[in-house]
Amino acid sequence: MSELRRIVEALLFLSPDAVSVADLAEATGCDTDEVATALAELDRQYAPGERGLQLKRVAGGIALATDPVAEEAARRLLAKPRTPPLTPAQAETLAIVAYLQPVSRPEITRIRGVAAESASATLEERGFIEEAGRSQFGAVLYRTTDLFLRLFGLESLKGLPEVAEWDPSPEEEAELRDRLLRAGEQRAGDAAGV
Amino acid sequence: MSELRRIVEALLFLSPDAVSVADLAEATGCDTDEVATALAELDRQYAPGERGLQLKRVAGGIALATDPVAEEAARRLLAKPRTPPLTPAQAETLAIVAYLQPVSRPEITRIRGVAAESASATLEERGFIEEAGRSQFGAVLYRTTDLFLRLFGLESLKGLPEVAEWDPSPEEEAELRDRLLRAGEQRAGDAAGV
Amino acid sequence: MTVAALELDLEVFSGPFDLLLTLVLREEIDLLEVPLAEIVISYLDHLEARGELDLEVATEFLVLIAALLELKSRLMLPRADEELPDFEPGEAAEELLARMLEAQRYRRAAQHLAARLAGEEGVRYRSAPLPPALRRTNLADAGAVYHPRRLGAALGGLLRVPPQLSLGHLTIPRVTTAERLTHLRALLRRGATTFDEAVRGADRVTVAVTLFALLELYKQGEATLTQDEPFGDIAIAPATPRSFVQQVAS
Repeated sequence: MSELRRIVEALLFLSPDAVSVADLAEATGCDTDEVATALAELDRQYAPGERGLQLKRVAGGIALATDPVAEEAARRLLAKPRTPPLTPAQAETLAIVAYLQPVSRPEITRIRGVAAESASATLEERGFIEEAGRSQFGAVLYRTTDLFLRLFGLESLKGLPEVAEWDPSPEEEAELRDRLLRAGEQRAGDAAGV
Repeated sequence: MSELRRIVEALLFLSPDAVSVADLAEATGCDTDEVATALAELDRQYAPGERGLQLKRVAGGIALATDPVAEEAARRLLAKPRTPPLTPAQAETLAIVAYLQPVSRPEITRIRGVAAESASATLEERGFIEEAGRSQFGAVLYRTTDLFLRLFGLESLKGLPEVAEWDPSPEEEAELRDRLLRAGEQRAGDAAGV
Repeated sequence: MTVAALELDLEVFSGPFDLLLTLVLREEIDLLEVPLAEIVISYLDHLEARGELDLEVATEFLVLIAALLELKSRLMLPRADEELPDFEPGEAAEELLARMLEAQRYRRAAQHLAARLAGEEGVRYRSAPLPPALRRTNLADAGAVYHPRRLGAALGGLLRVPPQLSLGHLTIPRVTTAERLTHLRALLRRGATTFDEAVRGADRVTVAVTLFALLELYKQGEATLTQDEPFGDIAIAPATPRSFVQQVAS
């Protein structure tokens, strides 16, 4: 099998969108005729019924796509909400958003005492939280989604458990947000000194 | 060609992460032996040098990846390197996390002798490490991710050499000890005379 | 450039840093005569000239200069074996050795990882978004997989203020610069004094901290210092009218 065919196959695999013959030629340093020959070889390899993937001609070029034979299994594997156990960072971030929404990322960071970029990105990607406008300082605000309520079996946000139940110092009367921020600052200071 | 093999190929193509045999079995409604047979068929199809793609055992599962033969063209087409190399500070921090996980940032700092903030932040941003709870003093603990295993071509953390393998040889240790202890003797001798 | 090649031009020595280190360890140069502060300044000058900080080199430098400082300070201070039996000769060297070996271990592991990553060069995974049909999640399919208690617990954990670190196992911070400053100022209110007088009967740590305090007084312009010969007693005199000292001290 020609090396060009192998390279073209890899490029089509990597590219999220269809790739034109001209772009394939430029990337491989070959001329368009050679690329067309490689594509013809690939066509034979990807003949219908042979593989789980298909070589498709679409607007804008050529793309690899899955064969419909895999549709049902793909839905079972990938279309269900992804609900692996929450990491501690994710649980903390999600709890802050759930109780304080809308809440900005800098505020989450201050409460946790450590940056929350990766946890909030994962929660957003899984559809647990979503953007809810911007704060007066331009920071993105987050709120929880309907999927979040579903996955936690909640009718509404009113169903969240009382925080006081988990609070080791319920005698403190200050507002939840202030208490969280104060504890966060303390934690950040202490952790730095350990 | 078996339909199961085609479906498995399609699932591996679609999934953003490595997929375990158990997950493939669940999605396809087959048992793990059947999936293993389908994977063996795929292995033959993806024998080295045959294709532009390869079947990799990484991060506790199976993933499709490109053959390095396509790297130069891929770089031109996608206009980005696969993943930038690690700086020495990042590599050291990553090594400490990989071997000692879960490990806190202060502990990393203690071993390296310099602060690890910037290196650990970069590693987290690149998805190589993630938070894994907190130490008893509230310091964030880190562990490595599946992406780390994938990009380093590891099936699991067991694929890392024993940490003892990196210890200096007895000769090197003896030499270092000798040099330091002689300084210590000098100190004792001189100090006694003060 | 590595730390080893850092060029030094000191009164007692001129050449690369690693040679100095070797000579010190071979006892061919007396560490007491090596001005460590000048080495640090040379390094900072070098950093400034280069305009960037190589963390690996900086680490190596810090480990080495810290080790030298530690050795030198022990050489300078009178020993008090009865008081501090835990500071056996060689113990600091053992500790330093253990740390250097540990750092070395992970430096090698780091090289292995870097080589591994380089070996996977050209192995790329696909990172395309899922086809639209697979991206839609049917809300009706989503069951309750998490318990809300987890959220309350996570938030409760964040409300908890971490316990204060116990420093009970540390014996070093028994004496503070502030305490010794007060002590020195009290002595100076009565007129000129000497360092020996100021540390009479004191242990090693107190002697060291008193020296810090004395340098602080000097920096503030509250005292003048005179030492006739190395290791001789240091004469300390109030530098300003006593009323001013009292004012500062109060």
